[in-house]
Amino acid sequence: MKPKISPIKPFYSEGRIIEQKNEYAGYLDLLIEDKVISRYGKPGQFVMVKGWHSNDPILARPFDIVQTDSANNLFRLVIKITGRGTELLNSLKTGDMLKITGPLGNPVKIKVNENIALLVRGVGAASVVYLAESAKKAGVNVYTFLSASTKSRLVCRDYLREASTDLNIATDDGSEGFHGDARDLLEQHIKKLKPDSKPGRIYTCGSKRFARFVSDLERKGLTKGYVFLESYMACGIGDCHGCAVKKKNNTGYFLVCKDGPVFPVNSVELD
Amino acid sequence: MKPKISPIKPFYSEGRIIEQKNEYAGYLDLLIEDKVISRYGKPGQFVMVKGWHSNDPILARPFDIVQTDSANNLFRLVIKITGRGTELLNSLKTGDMLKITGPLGNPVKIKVNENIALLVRGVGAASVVYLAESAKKAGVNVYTFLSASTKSRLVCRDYLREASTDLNIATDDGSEGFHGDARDLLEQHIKKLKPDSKPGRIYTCGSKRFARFVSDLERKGLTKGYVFLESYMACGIGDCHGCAVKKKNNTGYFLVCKDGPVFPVNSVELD
Amino acid sequence: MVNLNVDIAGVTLKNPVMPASGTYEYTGMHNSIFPPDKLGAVVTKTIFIEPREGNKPPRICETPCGMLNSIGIPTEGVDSFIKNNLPLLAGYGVPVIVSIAGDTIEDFCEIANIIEGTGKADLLELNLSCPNLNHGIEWARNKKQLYRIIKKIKESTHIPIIAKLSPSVDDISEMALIAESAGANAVALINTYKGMKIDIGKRRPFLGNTAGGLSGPAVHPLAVYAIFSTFKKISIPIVGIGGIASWKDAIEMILAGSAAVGVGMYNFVNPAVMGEVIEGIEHYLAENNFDCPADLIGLAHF
Amino acid sequence: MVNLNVDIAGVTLKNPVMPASGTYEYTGMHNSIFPPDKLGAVVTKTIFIEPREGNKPPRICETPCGMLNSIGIPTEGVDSFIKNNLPLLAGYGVPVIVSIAGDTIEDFCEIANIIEGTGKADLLELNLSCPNLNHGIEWARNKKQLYRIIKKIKESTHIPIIAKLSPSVDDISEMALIAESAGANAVALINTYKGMKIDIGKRRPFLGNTAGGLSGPAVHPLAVYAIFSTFKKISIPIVGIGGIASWKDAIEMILAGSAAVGVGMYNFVNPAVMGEVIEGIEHYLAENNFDCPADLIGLAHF
Ligand SMILES: Cc1cc2nc3c(=O)[nH]c(=O)nc-3n(C[C@H](O)[C@H](O)[C@H](O)COP(=O)(O)OP(=O)(O)OC[C@H]3O[C@@H](n4cnc5c(N)ncnc54)[C@H](O)[C@@H]3O)c2cc1C
Ligand SMILES: Cc1cc2nc3c(=O)[nH]c(=O)nc-3n(C[C@H](O)[C@H](O)[C@H](O)COP(=O)(O)OP(=O)(O)OC[C@H]3O[C@@H](n4cnc5c(N)ncnc54)[C@H](O)[C@@H]3O)c2cc1C
Ligand SMILES: Cc1cc2nc3c(=O)[nH]c(=O)nc-3n(C[C@H](O)[C@H](O)[C@H](O)COP(=O)(O)O)c2cc1C
Ligand SMILES: Cc1cc2nc3c(=O)[nH]c(=O)nc-3n(C[C@H](O)[C@H](O)[C@H](O)COP(=O)(O)O)c2cc1C
Ligand code: FES
Ligand code: FES
Repeated sequence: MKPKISPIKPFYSEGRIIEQKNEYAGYLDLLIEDKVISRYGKPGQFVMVKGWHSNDPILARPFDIVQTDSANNLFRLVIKITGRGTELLNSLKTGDMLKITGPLGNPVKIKVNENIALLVRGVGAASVVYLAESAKKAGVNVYTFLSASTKSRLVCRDYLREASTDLNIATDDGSEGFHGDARDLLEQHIKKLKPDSKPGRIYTCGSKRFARFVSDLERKGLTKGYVFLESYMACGIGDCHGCAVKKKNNTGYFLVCKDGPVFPVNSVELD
Repeated sequence: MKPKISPIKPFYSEGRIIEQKNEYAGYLDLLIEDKVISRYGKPGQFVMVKGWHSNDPILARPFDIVQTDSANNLFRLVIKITGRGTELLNSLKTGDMLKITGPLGNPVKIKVNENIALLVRGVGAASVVYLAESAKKAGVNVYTFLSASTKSRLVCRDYLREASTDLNIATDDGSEGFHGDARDLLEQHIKKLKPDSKPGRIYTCGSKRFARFVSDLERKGLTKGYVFLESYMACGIGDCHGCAVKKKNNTGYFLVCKDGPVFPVNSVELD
Repeated sequence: MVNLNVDIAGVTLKNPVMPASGTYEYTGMHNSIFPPDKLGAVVTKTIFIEPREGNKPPRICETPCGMLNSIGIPTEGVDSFIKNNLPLLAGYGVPVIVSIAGDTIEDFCEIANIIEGTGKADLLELNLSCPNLNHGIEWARNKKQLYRIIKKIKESTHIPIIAKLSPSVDDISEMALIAESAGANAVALINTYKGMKIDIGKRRPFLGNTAGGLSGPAVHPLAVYAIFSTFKKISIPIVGIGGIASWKDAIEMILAGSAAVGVGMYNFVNPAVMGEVIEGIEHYLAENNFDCPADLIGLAHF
Repeated sequence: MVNLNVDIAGVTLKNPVMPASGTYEYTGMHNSIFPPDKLGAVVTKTIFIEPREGNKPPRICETPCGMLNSIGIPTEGVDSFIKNNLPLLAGYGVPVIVSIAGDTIEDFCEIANIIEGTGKADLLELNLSCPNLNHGIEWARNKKQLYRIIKKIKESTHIPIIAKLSPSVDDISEMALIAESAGANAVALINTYKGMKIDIGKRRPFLGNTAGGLSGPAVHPLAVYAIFSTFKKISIPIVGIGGIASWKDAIEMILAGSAAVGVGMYNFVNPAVMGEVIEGIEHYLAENNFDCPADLIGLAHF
């Protein structure tokens, strides 16, 4: 496991909305100005965000850090509109302020000399953009497999194209890229790679099927697998013990916010 | 007393914000498009307004109808920003929707051939604009006495100038109009009037001192006095029995929303 | 086709939605916004034998996702009620539930008798749990008293009764069991929770009557639990009340074990809410292939 | 100059603000946002003798102006706590309140003894009221049990104790009186209210453990009343807990009768809230010409 405590202690501060986009229907792309996340946020980390004064809804919402730009004090979130909190965020205007706690969770460590693959679906794509970018910058090959039911749900496609060495797309209805399952696409691609350029680790997010697939790959000894987990969160900082997920073989619980959010795929129960 | 039930039964419907002004610091002037209040709202009546989806704060807020324009489906509210609800209303944008219950309370009946005086202070001015306008239209003289601590708080001054036969202003600091107490100003003016043009009724709102003054005038047999009362309200329609005010001599309670909001000044306790 | 009928103590309601006592005035302004004849039942504000003025103001106060009230049950008294209002209510063509209270067991029995005499009430709801009366809540707190009062009232009236219980007890499910064993035909859970607000400017209680009863969405999770924990213990129906603000809240109540639901303070916030709840329940049943509300009752247990 | 010191059972706190048990991890990430050495006291999450894993997820759920939790008190166990965490907590230079619980009276006494042996705890808080333990709440519900357990623990330790009581009782003020008569040096009011949410999609309880405890602003008016109604009955100090989200809520608690206050779930919403509460209390005292928090205690009664 990674260290239990994020190397950079979180702050509780304010951020200002600089730009909002609804490029993909049902998704919100927020560019935020702040001095903390833009500077200290690392791949794999997330933030807790509240953009309303009311206590109904009361809790902040967790989102992954998609991009940071410390030179301009900017960072990006990509948010799927699913309920009241994300709807409220979607109704904010440029210039509105957000309360932000972060950066939270343990950064993903990038190993130089070890290529990685990313297998993501839906808004799970948001989790890995920053990781892809950093890994590529570190000189690592990043093979990304982005999947969605249909073209218009290929969230973060452009960010991932930019950030990956190689972006491969699969849609269930064939409206873009490979017509079918991204797992097949990934297997086909990896087979074609020379042994020394094969990915040493695969990260997955956004689909239980993908997680089980990655778990199998690891069990077969093909790669190490990692999964981005989600859980209901109240605090995001390890105070409430609310975000528990089962350890493998029911040997207790991890806290997603403190022990994760990225876990070795075979350390947790993927029920 | 006036009839217990508003002659027009209230509706629960939506209105759209057409224009917001913050002409006076700390006050919000809202022009709203709707099909109910603009058409059926009468002088003396009010509406319950909620302009947010959250249940924190949960209750709608009561405000007097300041103007109506049935031809254009418009009506106006003038709101003093005092707490969370009014702050939320102040943060709305043009085009935003409000939930509105109304028109509520009993309309003030205007008697042709009976001049009226209005003695108001602060945002109490909002209560009588519509009354002044209607009375003047009905051919009645409307002597209005508008008071505030200082010039910048003379809310609704322009509306009242337009709506009254004669607008007299008093400020505590002399920054506009008469330097001193509006009660003195009123007494001076009324003395000068010929007997047959003296006001038969005085309406007051926004100050307990004014209410007691009007009560004294009535007791002296000079005019009939009426007071616009406020009370904490949950429903505005007579359901909750929350908005009780004491009847004179503690003989029970009136409900402001159902029995008022305008009361003969000597029918209630002015504690 | 969904059939919304439900049965409470032998009385058929055309849908499971009614106002909670004291939150809807039939003869007032509300009925132009939401007409009483659409309700599953009409439920009156609690009636006493003698007229009462209610408590001194302020009587209400907003709280986070709820409100406190210390109304104190102003009432015209049973005679005026029977003469001026009951006939009107009976004219809506839906079952009439009259909520009654008194200071003594004898009062309760007397008013029950008087109401029965009119032949116009289908059910009596005993308000044994008003936190704004001097000893209002005590009926629902003391096991012996609760048993005795229900037993006595059952002996003196033939109208089926609903015992409205207080949540401010060790375990409401035990009180419901006692109500059942004393002969209650149904229970209504819950009345308001005793609460208060202090004006930090004046350093005095905000409400004229010091404390009041808390209700609204804030208490919904507590009400759901009260119903859930009671459902398996009793076999009479539960009218689920507390914090309903939408059809989803009502469905939760039914899944927890309610046969019907009462909407309280949210009528003040959204006077059209009961219509939305009725429609929402109908859609939910249809979408999930249930025939009637009874098929949902207590499903969360299984 | 305002002096924020308060006295709880002979222990001086430099201000009246502390976290409610289970809502602030001293050795975690929170202390970079709000450092524990600014607190009136540090209060630990409840400790058991043996390690515990806690309940199965989902463990939390948002509700209107509040949240339900069914965490179930995961704990490292007292040995690890004493070795790895207590020394750290004691190092902050503020009084240490260790919250303890057990399955039996003997467990409580044993853990009290073990903690006392370290010489590092200033106060013990007895969690007699956790709704997420099998019989957690029963201690605070049964008068005889409550008396017995406090009496026994008092006999086996010299550390002053705070009895943390449950609001899910007939009358919490009576339970507080019993706690006092059994020797408690202070009471903490309140723990969470038993509540639940049902997932209407799955038609199952939302929480993994079926029901949980409700806390947050939603319950603040209930907590204020609990304190107000208890204040005049007892002479030991009250630690007021429940729904504090701002300094104003804390002032209400003190005016109702609390000597100190505990901030719970709002730490999750605003991790800087305890600092804001301390500052707000200081300003309020200064503006209203009070010398110290003790001058405010229970003022709403007079
Ligand atoms: C570490 C982490 C990172 C995440 N990153 C992203 C991201 O980058 N982009 C994105 O769109 N979503 C992300 N999510 C999911 C996102 O937090 C939820 O979609 C969001 O909280 C829903 O809020 P709501 O108010 O719209 O929904 P509601 O359903 O109204 O929320 C009700 C409650 O449930 C919680 N909740 C609902 N869905 C989820 C969920 N899937 N996971 C955790 N809690 C949930 C909410 O936080 C809230 O407390 C992430 C979740 C976690 C735990
Ligand atoms: C019949 C009637 C007509 C009114 N007309 C106007 C008007 O035209 N313009 C205007 O600016 N104000 C008017 N008021 C007062 C206005 O309703 C309050 O200022 C407003 O409700 C404050 O809301 P808030 O959320 O900003 O304040 P908060 O103090 O946060 O409100 C908390 C609670 O107290 C209630 N409340 C607070 N102040 C008052 C008050 N003075 N009267 C009644 N309830 C109050 C709120 O409605 C809310 O329920 C009227 C009040 C009544 C009863
Ligand atoms: C203003 C008000 C008046 C009430 N009056 C009565 C009453 O007369 N009799 C009664 O049994 N309950 C009365 N109640 C309690 C409600 O019927 C209901 O039990 C409670 O409010 C919980 O429901 P809610 O959360 O939906 O409001 C009253 C509640 C409110 C808010
Ligand atoms: C996530 C969570 C965990 C808690 N754990 C404990 C605990 O271990 N021991 C305890 O006595 N109380 C515990 N409580 C109860 C709080 O200490 C407090 O009494 C309650 O939450 C009410 O305060 P609040 O409304 O400010 O949250 C917990 C509450 C929450 C929300
Ligand atoms: S969200 Fe609170 S411990 Fe993880
Ligand atoms: S506000 Fe409800 S009766 Fe007047």
